[in-house]
Amino acid sequence: MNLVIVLLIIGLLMIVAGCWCLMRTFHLLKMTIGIEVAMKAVTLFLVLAGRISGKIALSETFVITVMVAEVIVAVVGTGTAVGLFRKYGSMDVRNLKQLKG
Amino acid sequence: MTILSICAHGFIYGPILVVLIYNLFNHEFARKHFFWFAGTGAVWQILAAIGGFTALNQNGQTSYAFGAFWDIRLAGAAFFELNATRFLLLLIVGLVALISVLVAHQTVDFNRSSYTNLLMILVLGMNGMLLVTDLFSLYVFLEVTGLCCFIMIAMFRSRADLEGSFKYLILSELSGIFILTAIAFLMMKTGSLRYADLAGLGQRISAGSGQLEDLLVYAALILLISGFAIKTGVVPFHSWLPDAYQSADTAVSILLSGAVNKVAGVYGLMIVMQLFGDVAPVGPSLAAVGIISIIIGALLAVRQPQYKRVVAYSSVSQMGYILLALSTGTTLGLVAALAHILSHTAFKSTLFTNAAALQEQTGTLELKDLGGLENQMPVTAFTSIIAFLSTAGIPPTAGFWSKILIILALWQAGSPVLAGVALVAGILSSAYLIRLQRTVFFGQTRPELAKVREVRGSVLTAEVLLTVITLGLGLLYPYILLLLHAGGIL
Amino acid sequence: MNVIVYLGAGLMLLFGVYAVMEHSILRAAIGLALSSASLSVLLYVLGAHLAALFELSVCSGLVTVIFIAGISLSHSPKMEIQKEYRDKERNRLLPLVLIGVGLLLVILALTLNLQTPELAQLTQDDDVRDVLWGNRQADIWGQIALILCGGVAVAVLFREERREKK
Amino acid sequence: MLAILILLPVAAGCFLWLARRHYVISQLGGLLFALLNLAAALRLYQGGQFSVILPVTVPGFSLTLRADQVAELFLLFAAAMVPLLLIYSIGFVRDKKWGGLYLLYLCLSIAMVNGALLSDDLGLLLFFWEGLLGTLFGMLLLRNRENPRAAVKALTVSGLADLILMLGIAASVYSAHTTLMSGMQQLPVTGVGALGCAALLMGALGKAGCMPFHAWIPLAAEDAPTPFLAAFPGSLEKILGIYLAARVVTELYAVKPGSAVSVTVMIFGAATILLAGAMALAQTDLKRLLAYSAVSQVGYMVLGLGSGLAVGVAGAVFHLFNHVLYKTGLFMTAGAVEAAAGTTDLRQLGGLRHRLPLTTGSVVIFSLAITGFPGLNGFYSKELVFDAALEVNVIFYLAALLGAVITAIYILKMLHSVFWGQPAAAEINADQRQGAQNQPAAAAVNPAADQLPTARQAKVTGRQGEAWALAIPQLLLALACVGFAVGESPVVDGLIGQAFNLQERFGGFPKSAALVIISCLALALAGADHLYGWRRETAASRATDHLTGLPGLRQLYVAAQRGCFDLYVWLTAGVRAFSRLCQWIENGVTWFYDIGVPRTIMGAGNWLSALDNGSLARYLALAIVGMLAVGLIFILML
Repeated sequence: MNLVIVLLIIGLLMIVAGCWCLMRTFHLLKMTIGIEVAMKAVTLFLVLAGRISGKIALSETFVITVMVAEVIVAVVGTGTAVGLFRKYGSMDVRNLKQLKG
Repeated sequence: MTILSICAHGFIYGPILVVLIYNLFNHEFARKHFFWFAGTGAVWQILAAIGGFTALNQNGQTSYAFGAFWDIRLAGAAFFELNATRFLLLLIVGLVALISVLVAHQTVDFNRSSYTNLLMILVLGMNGMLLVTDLFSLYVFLEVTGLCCFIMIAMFRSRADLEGSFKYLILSELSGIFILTAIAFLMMKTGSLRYADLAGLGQRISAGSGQLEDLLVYAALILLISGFAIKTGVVPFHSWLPDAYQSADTAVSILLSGAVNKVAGVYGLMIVMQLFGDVAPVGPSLAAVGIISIIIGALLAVRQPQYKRVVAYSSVSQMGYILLALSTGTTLGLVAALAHILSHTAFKSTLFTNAAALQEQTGTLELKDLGGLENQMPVTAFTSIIAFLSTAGIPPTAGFWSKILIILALWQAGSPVLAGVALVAGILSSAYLIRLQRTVFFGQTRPELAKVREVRGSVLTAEVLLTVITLGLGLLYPYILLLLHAGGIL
Repeated sequence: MNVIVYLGAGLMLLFGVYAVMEHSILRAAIGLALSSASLSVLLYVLGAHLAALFELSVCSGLVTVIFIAGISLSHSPKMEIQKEYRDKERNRLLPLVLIGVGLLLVILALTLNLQTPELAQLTQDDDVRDVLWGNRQADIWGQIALILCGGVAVAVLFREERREKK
Repeated sequence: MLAILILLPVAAGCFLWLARRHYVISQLGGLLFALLNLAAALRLYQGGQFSVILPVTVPGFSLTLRADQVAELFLLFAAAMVPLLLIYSIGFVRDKKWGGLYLLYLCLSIAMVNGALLSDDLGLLLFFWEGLLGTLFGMLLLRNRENPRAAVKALTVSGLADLILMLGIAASVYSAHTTLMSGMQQLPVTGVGALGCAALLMGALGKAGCMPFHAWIPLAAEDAPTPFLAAFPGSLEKILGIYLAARVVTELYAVKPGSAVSVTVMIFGAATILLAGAMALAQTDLKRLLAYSAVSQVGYMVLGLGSGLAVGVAGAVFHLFNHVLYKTGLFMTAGAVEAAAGTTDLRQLGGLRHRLPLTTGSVVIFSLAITGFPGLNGFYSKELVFDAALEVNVIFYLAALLGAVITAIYILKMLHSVFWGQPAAAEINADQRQGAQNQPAAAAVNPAADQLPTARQAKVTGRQGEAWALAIPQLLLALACVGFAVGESPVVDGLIGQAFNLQERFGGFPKSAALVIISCLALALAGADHLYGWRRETAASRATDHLTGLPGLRQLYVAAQRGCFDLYVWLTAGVRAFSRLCQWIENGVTWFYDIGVPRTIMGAGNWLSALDNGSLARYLALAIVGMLAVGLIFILML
């Protein structure tokens, strides 16, 4: 049980929490937040990988790029959620059942 | 500057240049003439793909490495690389973009300038995915591709558009998390994410070594396959796909089915297969996903109430075929997958273009409201039948040859059972397509559709162009088979 | 150093779980920001200084701003309107699940008794900027595309709806 | 040269069709063509054998024409028949609407026969063979477009024979590894070879009209014009069928006397002689009688060929030549009778010897020839066949002998009732009524289209007496009969023996005096029987009634009436049963496709669509389950 394993476990728990958020909450923005939570864990994994393999600078560049992507995802997610709010007057994901087989 | 270098840089600079120039003009002008800008971008992509490939062949090279604005000779510098496979996929991207523009010319109305910008960024994202030589860069461009798609679906802002977009976004981000986690796990073992450094990793790890990193590599492979499978839209990762395809404007649906899920999904799996094909469970998991996808996708397609939804589920089913071909890991399998990607692009784009024509002329795509349009819309009906033949794999068309290749590849790789199932599942594809044809084009013309006329202009052009490609490929494939035979692959 | 790492990781998880469980969307956004801040501390301690700076400014700053903008655009800055979501949410189970999964992972790690890698020594040889501009040019190209994308997204998605399609 | 023999008839056909309105021109042109054709065949016969490959490529076949001695002999004989057939036909179809087309078809048929005789490649042979079937169908259609029962029957029955031939060709090509007949020499009759040999023989003899492929001929005798009967069942088809059968027996396959194939074929031959002869006994129509007689005579050839003996082959081929001469002649006389009297019903005819002296003269010769009266050509060939049959088994000999008796009986009846005696006017009305009852369909359809022109024809020709164009060919044929009788040994040994490379000599008066005496006794028996029947019934046309009323034979006629010996009836019944079976299968398949499969698929689709219920949580769960499943595969395989 060294530091690496502890950090890995904590990261995995964060991802589980993020997925839980995606599946079990009904608020559109909250789902976007869930994505961000999972992304935090991924950022941690990347830096940890850089430390383990001795390429911390490389992993830092990865983290920076991921952050940019993360922000854009947040923007698009929020924008779509707001658009849906304008249509439905609510942010409940259970409204999204118009499209089905 | 050689032709090859111009073409290669064109893939990177072309779309950006179009975006920059396009936004220099005032809004009204840009809105009015979006067709020419986006069309130029798409045509340029096609020309660059063909010209570049020709130049590459003339030089006798198999691949060509280059950097966009940097010198790749510096130690550790990133670089882009072109080879035959990538040229083919780049050509497909260009072709699909062109078809999309042709359709958008009639279907997209109030947000044409956004459409143009996003189309070009999407093309850039896909070009990037195809050109990079590093797994992380692949992820970055994958994210670009995905984000463009979400916005393109959502920008029409009906309830369905936003809903489809949001579902796609959530599932896509899940795949992004999977892929990034996998990247981090891989990096723990190798410290580098270049394809060259990752290749052969399967030989260096073993499940029984007792090392954490080795186990994490296997976990990474699971996550990579799942992540790209979500992007491909194969059962059981497929659920977003019909919703997104159905809700999006048809011009965008064409992009999604024709290029995005092939470049973002199948190409990713292709890379996985290339780098980690020697890890025992990778091929079988792809095959399992593929075969489930073929059958369940077709079964689901049979009962869908809406034209584009049927076609979307058909896409799920066809992606299964491509995965099945990839799962063999042989050269023939790769060729078969590429062939089917090409055929699928042609016939699926035709079906979506027909959807655009129907939507434009009748105003609906619900199957219960359509019927007997054969006489009113002869060209659409005919092209749709050709596409149907190609989907079901019936001889004079492209789909027949690529399906034959897939079955041959499976047979050669020693899985005759899968080959048999793939063959029999073809009947299911005919089932849903016959239903589609019968409901939409044959039978009694509904009185409210009596005044419907054939679509005109660019959509008609797109339909005819795609049908010519489908039939032309059908004639060309035997020649390709001969080449393969001569090359000892078949 | 290890203490700060454990602390930072623990706080990150805690704030993350809080963000997931909190019924108020505003507080959830703030929880996310705090989680992000904890992560930036963690990153700093692990030696990724520039990444830590970005995490603090971009993720805990910009992302929170975006969410708050979204919340205000949906006219629900207060917590009381969340009743409709609260009804069926079973988020109270989450800590239990997490503890279960965590225990499972710990037991797995202990029984497998794997050889785990250690953290490598920090070297000052390669600078982040050198790597970013010298080795990761392709990513920069991707970032340009991402930012363009974001720009279009803001322009398209947050626009007031005057010319609606349907 | 070889191609000329095929192209010339085509050209002639076109010419005759164009010149259909000018009787003299077409008569002269036909004569010219026929003589040219004869000259070409003669030239070919003298020139020895040679072959030519057609400049047409069909994958798998080399289209080769080859003229060897056998082909040349048959070709020459066919070419000798052509002038007679043509002159007679042109004379007969004068002023008929369908005359031009009829002549065109006839010439095309001649081209087909020439082609089939000359082709060395079995594929090419099949082409000409089927072409002949096509022209035959066209000719049968000419007069009865609305009611093409004879045409359809001919097409079905001959088509079946041709299918069997095709099977035989396929099997032969398979076992010989070549499509060329010149490449097949004495193939062994075992395994595939036996199938090939049997099927080839069946097909060839079916073309010649052997039972059970004869069924269309009597029907055609009712519906088709008389020249057609003379040309097709009378001569051309028989030449072709016997040609191929002779080839198969002597060249392609090593058929041993007494082998299974040989005995089977001989049984068919004997059955044909007896059954068709018995059927001929009961006929009251001149043309039908002759048609059955033609079928019956084929039996002798089949018997001879099937024996596989040299004497049998020589007898069969010689009998073929003789048969073609006298049976064509008989059909021509029937045509002349029809033209003169307007009917061919034996019961209405009588005493025509005064009106048609030339015809009567020739018909006497033909009749003597067909009954095998000693000294005429039919006698010699029959004795050869008797020899061969006796050598194999005495039963075959007895069957052939009985056949000869029957032949003599019905020929006597025919001769007596048509040319001697008086027309039985009183019976006409009764019989017509009866006929109308018996064959309502034929009576209902035909009279308007058919009987009026014939009646008019009768008036016209009746005034003129005998038409020269109809009489001359008969006389020539009669002369040929006599000629063949006189020059019997050069024909048998010189022409046939040389063509087939027979070692022994069979010409001259039969060596076995016992057989000759038995044959003469048989003829005498027939004469006695006729006298008995005539006295008993007081009408020549009913002189056979005491025979046809015999127990056993009567049942035979009842069975024949019901179509028990009619391959066409078997076929249609079989087809009907098969179609019913197909209907069942079809219903099952329809159910399977219309209800079974869609229900299964739709059910599965409905059940599966619970997967995609639009709920995002479900989508995510599915994706994560999918990831876990992939993980499971990894865990299982590592």
